[in-house]
Amino acid sequence: AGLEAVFEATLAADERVEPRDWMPDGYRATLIRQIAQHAHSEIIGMQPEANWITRAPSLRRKAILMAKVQDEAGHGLYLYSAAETLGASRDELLDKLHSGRQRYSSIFNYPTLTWADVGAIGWLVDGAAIINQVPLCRCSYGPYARAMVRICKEESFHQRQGFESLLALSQGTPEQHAMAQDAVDRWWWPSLMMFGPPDADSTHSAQSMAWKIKRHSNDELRQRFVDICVPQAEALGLTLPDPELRWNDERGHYDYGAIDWDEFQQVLRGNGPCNEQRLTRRRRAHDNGAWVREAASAYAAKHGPEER
Amino acid sequence: AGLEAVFEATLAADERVEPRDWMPDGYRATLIRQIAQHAHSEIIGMQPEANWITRAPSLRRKAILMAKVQDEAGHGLYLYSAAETLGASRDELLDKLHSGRQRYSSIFNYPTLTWADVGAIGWLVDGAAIINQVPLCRCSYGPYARAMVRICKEESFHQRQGFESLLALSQGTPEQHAMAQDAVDRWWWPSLMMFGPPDADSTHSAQSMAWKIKRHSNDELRQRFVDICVPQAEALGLTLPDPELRWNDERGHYDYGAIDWDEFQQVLRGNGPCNEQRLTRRRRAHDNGAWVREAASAYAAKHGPEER
Amino acid sequence: PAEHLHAALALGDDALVLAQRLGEWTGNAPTLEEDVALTNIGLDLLGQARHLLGLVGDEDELAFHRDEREFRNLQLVEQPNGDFAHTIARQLYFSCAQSLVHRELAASDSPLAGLAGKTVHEVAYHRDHAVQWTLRLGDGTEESRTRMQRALDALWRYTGELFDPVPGLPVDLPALRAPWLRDVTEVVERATLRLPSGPDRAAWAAGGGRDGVHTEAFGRLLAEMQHLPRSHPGARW
Amino acid sequence: PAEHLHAALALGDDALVLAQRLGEWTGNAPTLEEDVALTNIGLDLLGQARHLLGLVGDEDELAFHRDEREFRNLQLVEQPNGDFAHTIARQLYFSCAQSLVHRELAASDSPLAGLAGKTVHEVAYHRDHAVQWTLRLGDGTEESRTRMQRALDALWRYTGELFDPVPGLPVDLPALRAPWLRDVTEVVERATLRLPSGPDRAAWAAGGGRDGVHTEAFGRLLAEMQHLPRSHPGARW
Repeated sequence: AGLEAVFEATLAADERVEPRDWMPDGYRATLIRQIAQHAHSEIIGMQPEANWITRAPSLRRKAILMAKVQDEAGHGLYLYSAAETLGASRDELLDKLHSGRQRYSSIFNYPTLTWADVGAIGWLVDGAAIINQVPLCRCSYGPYARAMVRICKEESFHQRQGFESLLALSQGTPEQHAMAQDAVDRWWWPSLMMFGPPDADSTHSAQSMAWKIKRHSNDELRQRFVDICVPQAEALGLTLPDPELRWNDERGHYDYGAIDWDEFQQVLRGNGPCNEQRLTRRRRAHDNGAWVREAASAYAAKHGPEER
Repeated sequence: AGLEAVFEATLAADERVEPRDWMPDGYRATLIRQIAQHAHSEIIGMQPEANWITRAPSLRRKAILMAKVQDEAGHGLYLYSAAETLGASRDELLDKLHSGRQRYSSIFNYPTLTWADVGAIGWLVDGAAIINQVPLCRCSYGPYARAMVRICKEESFHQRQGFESLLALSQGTPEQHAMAQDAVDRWWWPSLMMFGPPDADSTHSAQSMAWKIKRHSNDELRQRFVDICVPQAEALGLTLPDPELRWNDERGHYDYGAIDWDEFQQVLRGNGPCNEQRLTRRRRAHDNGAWVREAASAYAAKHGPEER
Repeated sequence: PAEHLHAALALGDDALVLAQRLGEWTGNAPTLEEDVALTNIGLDLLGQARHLLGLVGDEDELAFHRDEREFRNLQLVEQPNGDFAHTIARQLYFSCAQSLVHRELAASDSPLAGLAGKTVHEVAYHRDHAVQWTLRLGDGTEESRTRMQRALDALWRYTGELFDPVPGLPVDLPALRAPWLRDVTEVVERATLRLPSGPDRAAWAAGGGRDGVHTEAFGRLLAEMQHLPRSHPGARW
Repeated sequence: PAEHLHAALALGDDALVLAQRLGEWTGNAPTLEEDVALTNIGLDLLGQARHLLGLVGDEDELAFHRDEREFRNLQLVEQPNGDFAHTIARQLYFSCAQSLVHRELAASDSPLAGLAGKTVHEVAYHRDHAVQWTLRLGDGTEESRTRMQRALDALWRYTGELFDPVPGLPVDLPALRAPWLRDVTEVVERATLRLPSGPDRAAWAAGGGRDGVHTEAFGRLLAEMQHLPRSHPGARW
């Protein structure tokens, strides 16, 4: 009871819970699940963009894209480390990903069909991720909060690069403009779904709020995202594919149309355009690398800790 | 002795030896080796051209190329069948190819680097093959001679298509013309080597001539090839990469420069640009197909002979 | 009046893209006989594509100078070859459908009826080839059975689109789903396999291929196919 | 006077093509750490390529609008990634040579000396990365040992070209072969492997890459790399 009181006091004072502190089992489990899902999203999220590394249309864009995807691998590393401070192991978490027992963000189950999709992901998907993640920089669990500070900084850099890349297309040839518009048309609704189900249907929210893991409701964050994107789309010279999108003076927010939650559920259930492809490729990379990891372990066992 | 006399009489009368006829062991072994090498050349020879099927620059050319490579597979089938009439099995011959105990024509150890190489192969490589093979239509062994009649007919069709394809390039844009010239520059000398070492160094020739398997010497055939190609190159508007190439009124033939037999020996010994690649790919196709062949056998064992 | 051209483009793109995939097999097949057979089927399809695209415009302009989102082919035909079982499953699903479509099309008054009439036999051969191999692989060895089942499962999600209506095609495609299902089921069961029961289309962009929405593998297919003519604008080959 | 541009093109193409190959690994590496490391090496090389090609002309024009025969890179760098051991063997052979070349170039009065001076550290890191993995794979498990040896053998034939003179490069390349051999031999033996002894170049077109003669895999690499800019002539990205 004394331990629990300390924990509650830490939360109440908006201070950080650290790895060695006592914490409730549910708090620990929720965090592991959330951080793992977040880490998995980073590494699965490498795929749709890496799909264009070999085909980037200029060397500058190729360099930007490679650096970005590399950052995502780095984010995966920070996040698995944060999860490890809670007693989970990376191998165990990867195993859960590969066997489908843990999820990653559904947004990565959509395909990147043209080069403009890379820009649209940067602008919309990273944009949505930032809005989801900025509040996590104040998450009650220290290692997660600190990882998020670093991640958010990089993500907002990626988001600006995505915007800039889309702008170049929008202001380019008619074909490029059409490519940009098409990408935005395809990524807009899936991006809105990134904030999760409507508050009314959200299962974990109340407890996560109490634990200060979560700070805002899904719908609040989604509204913030819409409000930010509308003027940015105008600046891009692109339209958002929602005829019901309009400013509501009363609410002081943009109204937007109904989201197709059936699609969301389908993708969540594994029937999105790329669910199978993403997991298969991830498993294949992991399986193909097994002999390499084994060799590294065998070498380390013979020669002691890594020389580097 | 009576059998041998019949065999000799058959040869003397320029009649055909048939599978059930008695024949000397050496004759049989020489034929199996030669037919197998020829069959192997057809199937390895699919690779350099198949390399361009997915990248052919017009649908008409793609169709022509697919049909040509398909014909080569067909030639492989006729030839393995001809070898089987001598008591060899296709599996055994393929095994010898895959393990490097039997050869294929060294010409296929050169790479196809541009689309023009497909035309150059048709013109030069198929052209040289025809000159080598037309006399084989009169080979003393019936099944081989008959296979060659059919093969030569198709090869000369391919040769004309190759010429026509090169002509289109030669008469096309400056870039296309340069591409055609470059391909001819790279394929000319290897094509001359297709007739084998100079007569002075040719080991199997005398016996093969006596058995009427071979009808002309390597150098005779090579000269015939040069004499045919020079005016064709002029018609193409392309040059042959040999400064010593000129008409010799006295001989009634074109003189040509010295061939780099070191290169020939190197490629023969396995050090050509593509030896390893060709054999590796062949083995891989064969190994990847093992489970399919096993399934077909298992099915046939359960259900009797093929239903089709 | 020229609405049949929309259909010609859709069917022509199906044939072109599947021919391209089959062309990747040439020289890599499990037996020489299959090198011949797969290339032959590819050639038939390429012939169909040239005829159909030729009705719409310049066949090469259409094949080599359109971008990914302008192609109208089914997502099924662009799926990578995978192992031989995946190729056979793709052929089975596609050629069983194509048989039904071409038969109805041949009997229609569409300007495409003539082509369909001419291809009925070749399409029947393609179907037969796929059926025979489905039987051999399904009822062959333990390994082939596993692979064939996995292939049927993996490609199932691309079959729903086969029966989405195509404007300009005087064939009641949705009505063909039932006979197709009967046909495929009969073959699959004879092969001692089971037909998948999951959803037969991706949640997103249902009927996507016909609307120019493809899968990630398609962009690479086009890059390889188009690179040379794109690199020499205006050249003739 | 501008002869160093010939060298810049050769070295720039090496860096560009190897960066392109390493970019294929991103997301497919054996560990997340290697995703980071291989992409990082690729990025360094891409940086070198942009600097060097930028001296010669417009970097994108050079990268995306030249045909296969105009590229001056070594055949070594265009070899397909193969398994991880092949990639490491390629990195070992190349980065050991590049270390020596950049060190001499940095000390020269070439206009390329500045770049070489700046890249000495990154190239040393690339070499170290390859060395560490050669040791781990060679002296790891039975399987990794076999794979690493096979990779060293398979790529050996492309190493002779590393030391063919490059006009405009004030480095005595043939003289670097001996120190390179010492360096590589030491690593390979420490890894309990043996250095191949066969010919170190293909019989045909020796030194081919520098003369624009490449291997069949290179055409496909270019098709993928160039397709998009070739499809939109004049567009800016």
